[in-house]
Amino acid sequence: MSKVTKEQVLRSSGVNVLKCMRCGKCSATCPSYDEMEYHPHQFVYMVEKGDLEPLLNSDSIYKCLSCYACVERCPRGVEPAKVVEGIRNAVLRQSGMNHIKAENIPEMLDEDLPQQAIVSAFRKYKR
Amino acid sequence: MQGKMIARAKELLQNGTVNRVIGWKAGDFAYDITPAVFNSAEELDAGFVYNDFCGANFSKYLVKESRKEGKILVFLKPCDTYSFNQLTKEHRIIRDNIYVVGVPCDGKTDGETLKLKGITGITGIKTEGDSFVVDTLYGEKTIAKADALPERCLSCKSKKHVAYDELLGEDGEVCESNRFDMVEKLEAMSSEERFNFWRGELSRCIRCNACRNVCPACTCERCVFDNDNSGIAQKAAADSFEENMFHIIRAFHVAGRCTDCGECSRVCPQNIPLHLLNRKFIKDINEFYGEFQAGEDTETRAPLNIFDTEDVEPSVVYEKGGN
Amino acid sequence: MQRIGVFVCWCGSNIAATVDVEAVSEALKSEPGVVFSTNYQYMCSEAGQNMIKDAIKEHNLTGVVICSCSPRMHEATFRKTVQGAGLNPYMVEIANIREQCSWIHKDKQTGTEKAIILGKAAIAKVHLNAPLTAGESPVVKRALVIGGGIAGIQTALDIAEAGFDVDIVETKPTIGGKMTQIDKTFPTLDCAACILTPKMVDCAQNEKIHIYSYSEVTAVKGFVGNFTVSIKKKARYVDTTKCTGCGVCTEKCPVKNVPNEFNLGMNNRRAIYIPFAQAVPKVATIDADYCNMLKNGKCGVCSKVCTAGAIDYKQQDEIIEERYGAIVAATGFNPIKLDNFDEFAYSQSKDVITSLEFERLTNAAGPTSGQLLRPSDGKHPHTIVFVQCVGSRDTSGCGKPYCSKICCMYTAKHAMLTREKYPDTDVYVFYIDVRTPGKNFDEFYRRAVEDYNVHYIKGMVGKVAPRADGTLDVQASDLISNEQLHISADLVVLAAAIEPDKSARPLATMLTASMDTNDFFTEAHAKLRPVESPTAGVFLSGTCQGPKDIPETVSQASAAAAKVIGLLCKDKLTCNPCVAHSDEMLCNGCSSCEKVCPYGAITYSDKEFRMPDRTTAIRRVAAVNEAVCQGCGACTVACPSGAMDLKGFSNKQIMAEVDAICK
Amino acid sequence: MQVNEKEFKPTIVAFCCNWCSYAGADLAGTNRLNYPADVKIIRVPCSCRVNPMFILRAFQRGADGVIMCGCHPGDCHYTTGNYYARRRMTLLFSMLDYLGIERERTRVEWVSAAEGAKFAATMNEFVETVTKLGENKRLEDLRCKEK
Repeated sequence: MSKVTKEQVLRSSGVNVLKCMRCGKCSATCPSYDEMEYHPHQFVYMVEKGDLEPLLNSDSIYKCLSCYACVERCPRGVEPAKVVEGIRNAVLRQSGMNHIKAENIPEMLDEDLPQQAIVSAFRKYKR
Repeated sequence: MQGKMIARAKELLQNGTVNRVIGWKAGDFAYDITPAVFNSAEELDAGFVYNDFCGANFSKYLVKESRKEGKILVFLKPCDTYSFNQLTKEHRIIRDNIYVVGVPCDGKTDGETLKLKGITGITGIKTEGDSFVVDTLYGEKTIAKADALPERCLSCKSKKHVAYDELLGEDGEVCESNRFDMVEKLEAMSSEERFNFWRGELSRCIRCNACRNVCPACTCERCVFDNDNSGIAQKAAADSFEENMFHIIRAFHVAGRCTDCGECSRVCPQNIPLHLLNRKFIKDINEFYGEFQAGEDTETRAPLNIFDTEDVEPSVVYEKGGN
Repeated sequence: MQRIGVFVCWCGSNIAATVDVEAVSEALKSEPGVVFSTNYQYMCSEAGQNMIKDAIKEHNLTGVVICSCSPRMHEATFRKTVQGAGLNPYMVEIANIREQCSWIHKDKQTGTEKAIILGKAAIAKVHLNAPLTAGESPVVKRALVIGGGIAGIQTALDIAEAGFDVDIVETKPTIGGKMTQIDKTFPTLDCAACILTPKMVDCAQNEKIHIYSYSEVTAVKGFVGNFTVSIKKKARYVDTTKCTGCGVCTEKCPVKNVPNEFNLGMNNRRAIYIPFAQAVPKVATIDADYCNMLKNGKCGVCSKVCTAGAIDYKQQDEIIEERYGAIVAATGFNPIKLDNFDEFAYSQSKDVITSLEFERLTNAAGPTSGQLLRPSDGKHPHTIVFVQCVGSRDTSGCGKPYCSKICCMYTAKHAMLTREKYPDTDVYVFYIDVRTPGKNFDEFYRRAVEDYNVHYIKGMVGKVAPRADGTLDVQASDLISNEQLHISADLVVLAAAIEPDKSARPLATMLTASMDTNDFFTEAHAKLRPVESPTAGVFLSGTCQGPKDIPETVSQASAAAAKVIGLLCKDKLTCNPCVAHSDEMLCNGCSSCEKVCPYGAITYSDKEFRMPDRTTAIRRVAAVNEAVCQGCGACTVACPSGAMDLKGFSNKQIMAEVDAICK
Repeated sequence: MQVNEKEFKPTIVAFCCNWCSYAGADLAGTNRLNYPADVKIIRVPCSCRVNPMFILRAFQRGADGVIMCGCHPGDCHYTTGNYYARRRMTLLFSMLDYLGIERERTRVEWVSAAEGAKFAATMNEFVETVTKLGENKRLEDLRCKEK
């Protein structure tokens, strides 16, 4: 497995972690806080430090609901959820094949299912 | 109408309201009608005419005339009254020294246009419905007004008099005009095409100054182009650039003041559509700062002498698309 | 033909490092009219200035070009220099070869070439310079202070102390401002009213001070030393000369449900009211939005009970005009609206309040007579959560990007006072940073923690949710212990960011004073001229310039007063001689210039002229009042005939510069 | 990269109002922010002093681009000057565009005394734009020269 770099995460997430003023409102607002080993503010801070290994190996990346409450409430516009997403993407890209296949999609489509969910499913339900 | 006008002029001279009359006088040919001042009933009888050749706008003459002794009678067509108001607003004419009689107008043609349409030997003209009936040495010729009127009359902006002391005949209404069609067409062109269009037009300019001299908005005591101290004086253009500068500066100087009377294009011996420059400013002003018609009244501030804090930024020019 | 001397400055190595100064002075030597050209290490030094003076005398110079730093830096210096040598000070032109050349170009050849062109442009301009004489304008010995809070009060008192008349314009019915609503002041815990109200009384009693309460500035004309200000005295329907402030009317008025703005709507007042007991002036005001008599002509109780006969239902707004030499802006601040912060449930629960509301709840003159009670049920709160930085330091667009500066300290004060008065209360303060720079400030904050046991928690509150049992669930992060907390609170106090008063923006436009993006007034210099606006004659006092606490506000208010006094002490101000003037022979009399002049400096009159053909003619021509004209040049472009020109920046001068640059 | 021997260097005239933009240009200098030497600044008291004649004159004498900088609307030292300037320049630029002159050769930018960085960035960008357009010929060639 090649090493995931901080730059990679910053680029894919589009977040400037230096904007963070360490108020912790992201973690204060997070509904999955108790589920997570590392919390939104820690994602931001650890990515800033380049301390990625613990995050990459933590289940926390799948505990994030992507509810974007932290993005909504952050007073500095840091967008912590996107950092979590960035780490998650880095892991998923390295882990290769997806559990669901593109050709199976048409039969999965149904009116009540948002297409967005299928797209996320590609990321989450890996083999 | 001519008869009515002479009769009314005589009355006003007679009762002392005015001491002279500015009107149109027949020239050597039926169609070369010139502005003239008439001092007596006899002079009126001898030379005063009013017909479909009487296109000249008298407003500008009043800058000098209204400063003379006594009151002068002037006959103004609807579009002339806009220039008249504009000059009143700018204190260029002394309103108290003028008696305005508004006369109706259904569009004025000129000898040159008729000749181009093959009508020569002109001895007289009259209107019949939508046509001119022209008396010629070769008999009566009829031509549709649509074919004989200059652009400014075809796209007439108003048949309503906005300033007068009395009216002869019925007053008209402000017209739905298509006068910006050509400007729009030009705007829709590419930069290159516009450049070529104007290059073709402006290249014909001989700098005779007729446009400036006839323009009722160009009444400066001394024109900047004639003033050695202005830094841009040019008696004879030293290079082609100066010609361009002349037309741009002239259009800019009358921006927000030009009533779109069309005299500049009427008198241009090279037939340059100079009104298209003025109309561009008028159209921009209407679009950027709200509808404005110079000369509509004597109070409203000129668009360049007022502002709104929410005005469009100059970058609107780049953002409008096209190239 | 002018005899021009060129002086190229090295500015040590600032210019000389990237501009070949020798080459520049050599190249400019051959320009027409240049009879002397040299370069020197520091032209602004005494030796440099003497060099210029000597050259003027020796070479009989009529014009001087100095290639040096920005004219904004040393134009005045060099004008004085040439004046010392007998030359008119306006015969100097500066070519800016430092800020706009040597400092921005790295390549010496490029820098040198550009410096030469800039020098040529200055030479071309100086050829057309004419000697100018500055006029003088008198100073009106009266100052206007806009805003009657502690800043305006202090400024007015200090100006009056120096012997000058000063007027205060205050939009509210009383002076005093925000400080009247505050209970105690940090870090000494003096009672705010005890230290403020004597000053309010001083204002009222000082014969040099005139208070226009319930009034606002509607127009400002003129310029430094000579402003004309229109003040609208809003109708209060009470004759202030007759009203004794007895307050009977405010007790008898039948309209009892008017939200009391002094207590931030936490209780009600009558339609006729005196904001609070110590109001200055202590006169009643009728709220036209609620008064039955004014709304439908049915009532008149106040008029019947007023023994002084002060009620006047027919009173109208009145506009008065007054002249001033100086104007001080002291428009103050307001807490921001919390509409963008719904996560704190401010709009959902009465028990989520702002810090200013908290002040009223603890103030003896407040809605609870100083008892700290929950607004919802009037019970004592046992757990109170203070949230810092609500809307401050917020770049997300919901709040303000700056630090509001006062919240850390007042929250420490609130926490401490609560714990002192109600020791059974648990007090939590959620902070991002605690900022306590100031005399005795950090000690104060530490006392709250160490002596009063206030729980300071590093972290932010993410959500406040009202529960069915009437408590508030405060969900917050504790960053130090890295956990998410849930606190069941009885009261939540939000330290809302402060913002400049909304009246400041239109006022700045009237005063032509500049503002920053947050609508705080800009100083003339952030460090060296902090109480002056860049607009001459306009000064800044208090929070309209930036967030400040009371001690800072008062010191800045006094500083502004000192600046005003310095101006009013002068009998005359020297005018700018670079003003517009009209060539009467060219003037059309069209009034275009008059319409665009922001100062009303242009007037028209009919004048008799000898015409070239020996007749006389009466023409309407423009004339410029040189004492009023500020030299913007708007008229010069509005003028179609070119009759209007600007001294020092004439059409020909600017075109000569254009020509020199484009050659 | 091959260096073009006859690299085109445009002539750019920048009219700057004394109170905001000229001070902004000074600040760019104080902060050592680079912008091309092709830009030469003319100081005017206010953007409303800029006569369309000056801009045409600059083009006449060989300028390839003209930019006018003033205080931000609302911040004019003289209260209203830049509002008039804004109208004048909008109309003038629109006219030049209408005549087929490249609209990118003219520009108005509001630069405050605090915006040294904006001044430098604006100039860099403007010079780049004008350099791409090349020499200003159209305004001069609007009339065919007699052969």
